[in-house]
Amino acid sequence: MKLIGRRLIQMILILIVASIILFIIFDSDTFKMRIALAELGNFGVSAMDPDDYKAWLVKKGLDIPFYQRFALWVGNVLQGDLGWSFEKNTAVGPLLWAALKNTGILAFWVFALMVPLSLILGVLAGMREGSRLDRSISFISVFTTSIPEIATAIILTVIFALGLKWLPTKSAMISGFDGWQLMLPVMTLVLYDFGYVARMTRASMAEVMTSQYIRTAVLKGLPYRRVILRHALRNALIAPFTVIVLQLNWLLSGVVVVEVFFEYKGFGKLLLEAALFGDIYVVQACTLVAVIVAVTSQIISDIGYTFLNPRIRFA
Amino acid sequence: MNRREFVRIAALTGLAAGTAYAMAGLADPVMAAETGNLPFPADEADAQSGGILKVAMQIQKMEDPATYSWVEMSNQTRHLLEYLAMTGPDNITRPMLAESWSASDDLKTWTFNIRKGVMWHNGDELTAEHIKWNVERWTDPAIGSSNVGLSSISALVEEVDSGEKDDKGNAKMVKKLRDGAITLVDSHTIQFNLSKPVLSFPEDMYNYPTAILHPSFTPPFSDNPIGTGAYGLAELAVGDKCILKRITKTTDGKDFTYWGGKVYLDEIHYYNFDEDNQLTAFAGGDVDAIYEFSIEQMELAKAVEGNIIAARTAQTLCCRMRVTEPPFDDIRVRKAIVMACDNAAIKALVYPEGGDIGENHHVAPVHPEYFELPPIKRDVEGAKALLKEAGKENLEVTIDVGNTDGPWHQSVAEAMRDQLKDAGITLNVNVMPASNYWEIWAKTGFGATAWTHRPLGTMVLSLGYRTGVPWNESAFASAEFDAALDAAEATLDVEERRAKMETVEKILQDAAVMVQPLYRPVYTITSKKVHGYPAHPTQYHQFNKVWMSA
Amino acid sequence: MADITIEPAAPSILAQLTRTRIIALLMALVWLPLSAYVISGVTPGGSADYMLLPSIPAVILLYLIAFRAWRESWVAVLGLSLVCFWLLVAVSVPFLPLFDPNKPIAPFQIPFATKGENFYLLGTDYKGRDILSRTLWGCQRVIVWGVTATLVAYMVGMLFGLLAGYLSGWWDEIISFLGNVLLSFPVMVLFIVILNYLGPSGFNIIVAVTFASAPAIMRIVRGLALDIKTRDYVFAAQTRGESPLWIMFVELLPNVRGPIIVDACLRLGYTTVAITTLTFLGLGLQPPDPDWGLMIRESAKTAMLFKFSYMLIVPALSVSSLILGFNLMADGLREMSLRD
Amino acid sequence: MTEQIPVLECRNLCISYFTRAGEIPAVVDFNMRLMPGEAQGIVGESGCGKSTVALAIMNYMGKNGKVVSGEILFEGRDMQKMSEEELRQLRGSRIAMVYQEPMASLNPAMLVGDQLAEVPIYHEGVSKEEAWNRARDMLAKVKLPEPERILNSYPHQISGGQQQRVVIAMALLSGPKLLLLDEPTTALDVTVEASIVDLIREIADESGTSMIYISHNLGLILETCDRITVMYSGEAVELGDVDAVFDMMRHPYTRGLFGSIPLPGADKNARPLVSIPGQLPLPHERPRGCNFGPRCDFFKAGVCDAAAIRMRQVRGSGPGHWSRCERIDDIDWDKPIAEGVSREITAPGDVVLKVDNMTKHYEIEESALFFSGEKKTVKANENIDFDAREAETVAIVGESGCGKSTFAKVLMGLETATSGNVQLGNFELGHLPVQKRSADTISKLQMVFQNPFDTLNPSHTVGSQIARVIRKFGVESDPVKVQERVLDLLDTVKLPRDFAKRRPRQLSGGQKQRVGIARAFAGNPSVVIADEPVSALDVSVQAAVTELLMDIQAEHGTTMLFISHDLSVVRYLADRIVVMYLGQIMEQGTTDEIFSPPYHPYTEALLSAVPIADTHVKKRRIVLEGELPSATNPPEGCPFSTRCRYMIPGTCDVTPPPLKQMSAGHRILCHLTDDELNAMEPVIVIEGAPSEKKEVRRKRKSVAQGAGSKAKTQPAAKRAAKPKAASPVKTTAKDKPSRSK
Repeated sequence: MKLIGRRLIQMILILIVASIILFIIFDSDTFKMRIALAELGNFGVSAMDPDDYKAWLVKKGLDIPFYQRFALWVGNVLQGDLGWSFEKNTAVGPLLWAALKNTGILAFWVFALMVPLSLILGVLAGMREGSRLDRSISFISVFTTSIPEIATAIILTVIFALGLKWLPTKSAMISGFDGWQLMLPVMTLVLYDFGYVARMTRASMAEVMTSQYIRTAVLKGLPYRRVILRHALRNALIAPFTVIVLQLNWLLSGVVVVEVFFEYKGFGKLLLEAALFGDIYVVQACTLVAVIVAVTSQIISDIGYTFLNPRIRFA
Repeated sequence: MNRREFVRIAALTGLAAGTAYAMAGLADPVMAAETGNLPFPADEADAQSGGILKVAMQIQKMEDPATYSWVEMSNQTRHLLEYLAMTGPDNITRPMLAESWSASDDLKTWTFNIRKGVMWHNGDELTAEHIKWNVERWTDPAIGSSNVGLSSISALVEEVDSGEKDDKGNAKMVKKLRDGAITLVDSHTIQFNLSKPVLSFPEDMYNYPTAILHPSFTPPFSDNPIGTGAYGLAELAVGDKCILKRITKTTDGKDFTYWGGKVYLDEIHYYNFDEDNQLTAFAGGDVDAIYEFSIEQMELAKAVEGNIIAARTAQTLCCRMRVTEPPFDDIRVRKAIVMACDNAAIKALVYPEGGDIGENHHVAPVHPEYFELPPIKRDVEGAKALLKEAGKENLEVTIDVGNTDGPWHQSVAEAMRDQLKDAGITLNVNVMPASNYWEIWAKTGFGATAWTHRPLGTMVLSLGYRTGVPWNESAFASAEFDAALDAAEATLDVEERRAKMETVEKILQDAAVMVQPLYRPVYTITSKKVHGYPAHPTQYHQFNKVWMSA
Repeated sequence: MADITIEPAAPSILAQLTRTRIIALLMALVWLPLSAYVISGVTPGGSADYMLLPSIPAVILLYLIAFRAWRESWVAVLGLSLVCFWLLVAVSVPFLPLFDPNKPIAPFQIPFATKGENFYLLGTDYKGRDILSRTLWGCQRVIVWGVTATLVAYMVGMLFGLLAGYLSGWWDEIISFLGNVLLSFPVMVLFIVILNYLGPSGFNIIVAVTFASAPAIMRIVRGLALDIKTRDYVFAAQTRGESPLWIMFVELLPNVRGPIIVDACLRLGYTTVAITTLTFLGLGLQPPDPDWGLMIRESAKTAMLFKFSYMLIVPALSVSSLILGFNLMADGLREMSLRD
Repeated sequence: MTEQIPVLECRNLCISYFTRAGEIPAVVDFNMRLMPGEAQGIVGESGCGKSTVALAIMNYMGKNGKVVSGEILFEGRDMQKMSEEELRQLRGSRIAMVYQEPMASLNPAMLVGDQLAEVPIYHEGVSKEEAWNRARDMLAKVKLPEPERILNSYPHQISGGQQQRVVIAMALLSGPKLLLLDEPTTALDVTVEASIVDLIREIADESGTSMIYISHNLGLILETCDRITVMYSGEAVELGDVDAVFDMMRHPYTRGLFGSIPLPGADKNARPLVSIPGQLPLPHERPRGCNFGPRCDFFKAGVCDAAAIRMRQVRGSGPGHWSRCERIDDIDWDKPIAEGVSREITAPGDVVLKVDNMTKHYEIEESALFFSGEKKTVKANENIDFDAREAETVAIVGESGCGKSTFAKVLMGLETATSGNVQLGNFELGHLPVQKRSADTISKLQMVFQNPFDTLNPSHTVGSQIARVIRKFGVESDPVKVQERVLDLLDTVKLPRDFAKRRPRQLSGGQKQRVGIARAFAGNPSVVIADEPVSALDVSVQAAVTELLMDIQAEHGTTMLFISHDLSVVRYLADRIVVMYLGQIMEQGTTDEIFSPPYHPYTEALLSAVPIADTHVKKRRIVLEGELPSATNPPEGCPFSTRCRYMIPGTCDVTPPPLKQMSAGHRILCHLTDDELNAMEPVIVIEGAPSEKKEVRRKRKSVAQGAGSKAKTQPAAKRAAKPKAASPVKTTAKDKPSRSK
């Protein structure tokens, strides 16, 4: 539990450092100008004289030095107020929750498909290292992992949406939730990610299968099923478990390109748009979420690792 | 004077459009005459009521219509808030909330007759008082409306000492409405007394931030949207969607009747899509129409089932040279650059579909007072000779490009680079982010600046080329030009004005201030179900007569 | 991606290979002209093209050498072949009979189309630029920026990894904490924030990749350094009174190299993905010079149609094959190192 | 006896591994008959195929190992012909195995109880409860304290010794007919090893289970087995009754092996060890004919390399004594092995190194950026007090965790002493970290490291590593002279000069150790610390390296601190011995003083624990109880009090013991009175007649005490990977056989 405490304190430190850096970055004139441009239009900005611009900054609250804004922001966040989006002209909170909800749906399906698929394939491959099945599975997983998400997205879109016309091209879901529109993004992410987890599972399983305690179990005269299910799996799944949990963190990166490509209104799209706009409070909130997810997944993976691994649990 | 011009003048002088068309002997298939002085197209015989029009556009916020900065914003409220005048897809401005208008001979007094029986969404009737309230509001320094910059409104204000001092201790001046600038003649007649002649008063009244608000308005508009249009705001989520629905009841419970005749659509839905993605959203069947697609997407658009609509505009790119910066202070250098460029070739390369060739004087063929000068010819040898004369052989210059209106700016600059090479001129294309470009646009020696569409050519020239005006990015200064432009602007009659424009255009063209290769078209696409979709040069959405077939 | 665990044992095949000075020389012969060529942004067609000429035999020689060393692992050989193919393309593309990659000729020509006397093997894009030419030229930018960024990330990551691992104590605490801060950001968030701040360009991609990759590299190197520093030869060096710098760079660094090579192959793949993705998102390399991510970006808004999907598929497959090459190489090398 | 069916019989067994490089024969023509109740030892160096035999018996060869010909009969049935299911039923029930690494052999994620209970559940179908009960009983039988607690523990929660007992219990649970023990004690500390060996012997006596005991340690085989098979390079070279083989070796390799281990009679100056020249051939590079031929003194071309050599019965010995020597009848076996060249005794000179009350404490805390955990003090060294004279060899002996390495670090300046002094000559360096020492001081104190695989940087050539030392210490700076000196040093350590250009990877373990020695002596040191320099090497190589080290020492008159856990080696080469336990010196004195009474109780136990491969040696059996305490939490009073059989409650566990001066240099740290100490009997007695041995063994057994002793961690010496003959070597080294192809 001390570990968790450490992690939490580390997380808070990271959050503070990260958000100060973000405030400094977004304090730059370029970003303020970018907000002005988006808000007032090209000619609007060019028509402004420095005084007008200053007045505009005052109106937007952007004239305040970043450290004061940071302090204010921290205060507000602690009270549950994530700030105001310049771009979307709304409170950041609901905006973020809506995006997170969408990404959550996406992530749920990705995990629901990817975890069983990669674990089963990984275990099958690792069980008999070097067999034809193993080599096929390994090659397939290297192959799919090698195709970047953007390419997977393109290939799937070309095949299923443009070619066969089975699935919609985009996933903007403008008329409410639509399962069909979810399929391409989910497929893309699963296809890209499962290979990685399957390979980790395979490596872990293969390592366990060559371990001496498996030899002990076999030479104890246990049936093969028992050796695999009771002795090998438990140990072989420790590493994949942590990898899977850490995929949560990866997913936050991975969804950006998929969401942008498919126009899916999730966390990644929100983040990219906000960053390009210079929408500091949205970027801050997204970073907050990202870091919390990252650290939480690390904590979960630590706890899970400890829980699954008696060597650490009872150290 | 051709017939089209006549209609325009008629409108300018306050004649009802229908009448004007009739006088010009036009069949008037587009404009309604019989429905009595309405600015909208005629009702189509087979038009069907009902349906939802889904449009892909960037969804902006709806704060204060007087300070709108994006066309998209105004489109979101265009069917709620209406204007005194309305410029149609044909670039002709007709009375809208005004029934008619008239100007004095010196163009210093404009009288507007406000349409009777126009009902606000809260049940009130529109009066001249409301118009006065709006105009006063535009001129209120506290509001900060860009309308003050319109030549019409600026002629209503004066600069006064605000009583405050700026940093340097100079008196801080603010613009305030002049006393007596607005006179209410009666409940439905309003008169504007200008300090200088203004030709474009009606056109200004359809500038997108000049929407007429109810005096009860407090920003943001989306919180209490009261307008005179046929639609009301049902839902707004910035960056997501904007849903408009037909108004049937006023806020005080009465039946709402719309002054503008029949409208067909039940609802108008705007969905947020980036410009790049609007066409793919359309192709995917998510929406029925889009705000705009770029020339790069033309082939994709052609492959999608739908009606492609190309609007002719005065939107352009001025690759202007600042005449005070070396080497452009030498007119031979500027001339050589202009001569070495082939505008027609650039246009054909960059905008093969639609659009007009630019003639380096910033008056577009769509402008009513456009005077057709002899076509300009590329003259590489002449350019070389000029450079030799100026001692600037192997000239190397850099053009700043911000792609503020899309990547085609860069394509233009690159095409110029290739052409200038023939004349021995090295052109470096310095691409920078749009926001950076707007910081230097008025200062750089050689820059590619996008100019938007304005209904009259004189409007643009006044803004950008008069001596010392703020937007004079080229630092062009010519008393001769200013005088010629004054003369043109004081002429209400288009034919006469056109004649005067010859001098104006010629002076500017000969000064070789800019390479202006083209006027770009604006493309949009609608599904086959959509009928009567307007091809407006400034992408103003006028959906009153749009209908959907089942 | 999360870290990949690397077997700490130095694979002898790798060690044997990297030892050869010739290989280092050949690599330099390929790398220096190519990166100079791309980074300086010289206009193709000039005399600068000729500086790539010696790189062509160097690539072929490298391929043959590596092929001989790795021939027992078909996985590694396949990966090597893919990577060397693109490398060969990168150095020889100025000499190939291709259209100017930036010159609009005839838009929307589908593959195998013939228009006038021009034949378009892979068709043309929306501006009428030859896709084959753009794809082949594009690999130059992807490879050069990808590898350079990875190299810089490695230099930084290894330096800090050695400092943290060897010096331990406060050095380790501080470096590891900073590493954790950076690692806590999802990679894409980090990329977006950095590139958004610095502005999109190749050099800034190097900075962003360094920020994103160096912490992970640092961790690996730190782990290796922690392991290696318990070895007796380090102990011997310490008892000989060698300075920490000498120990880090002479005793530790060469031995970190082995496991790092496998990781480097994987990371080259990640960096390539990152560059392509960032360019697709508009944060990476800038138009008009060809680049795979850019080709995807441009085509995704202009050619989302089955009949024009070649514009998307060609760069997508190109980038995938390069990454596949890197990954297969890593896989093969790891397999070989485990076998020995 | 003749009517009995052997429990296991291997007939002409050939086993090969199939790799990409082709077929690699691992075991060739192996024969063995194991009768019920018999204990068979298989001994040999690494790579000789002994473990392959064990795994072949279990029919667990991995995917590329295969029995090529011959058969393995278990109770008369050919195991090759059994189905998977039949095999499964045999494994763990009729045949059981105990492995080298107990920790790795137990599933880390399962309770010990579950792992034990599986055996009866799956072989006898008993209920889970019944299975647990049996497991509990069995744990008690292998003398584990608190069986209930252990059943409910995970493997990592119990000590290495206990783990091995659990593995043994698991093997015994279903009363196997055959027990395979594959180096069961190699990973354990000496005193723990002794107790496990004791247990194994007891089980064998009680249950009548047949055993195959695989080990590289001849002494262990002697202590546990009835019969022995000596293997070399995939072949059994000699087999027979233990006594017969030990007393009447009839194969040159067996003789060589015995010649290279320091037995109590050996003396470093008068009768140095004789190493076997050359090294083990790689499996795919075996010579024609006799595998040992190239290394054999009796090699005769045309005879030994003509054809594969058969096993021959040894005449004049017991019926089961066979040897694979073509010239068995030509060799005069009674003639002693060629003696090593004796050295002149160099008399110890002045005190070179003086350690005065040196104490080293570590503070460990849970390091974190923001949390400071509790600080714990580890007393790594406590009042170390001894000196070493010029040309003298001082051995520091102790088990893992005794503080040997910390002591070395302080000497070398990687740590500074907490208190006390270390003086090199007149120069105080206990508080001087290495960075602050002058090159001269540093060069005077050099070290030879334990692990040959770690001692050289794999990235640099041998020559450059030696040259660096020469330059660093300012011996030479001119490149040509440096190079000369490097070559000289290579000559000194008897390595070919062209080794200078090689990389460590191309060297065998013994060669690397030689380079390590060359490097240590490059700066003309006055003191060399040798930290278990040979423990990771194969027996036959050990002798050569040890001899080399001592030759150079004698030549240079260098003082040597020899750190070791192996008392036999220490006895052979040390002038004086320092025995350490938990950071403190328990006893120090000359070699003779240490090896004869009075003893410190710990020394006594340590002496008894060392297996000696000599039938003439009689040992008193003392088995230590309890576990090695943790250095972070040492017992109050005497550190050894928790395990001492002389422990005086109320004194030893409370008061730190006094230092007793037994004679001039002989000091013992103990509460026992001088009388009590003097009354101790010698642990090791060398006897004349080999025939008494059997009785000796019986007697020993009755003395044997089982106890749950614990090794905290495995000894450092064993951590190192065993030298692999498989490293790609292309050498023309002296200790490499010149092969006829």
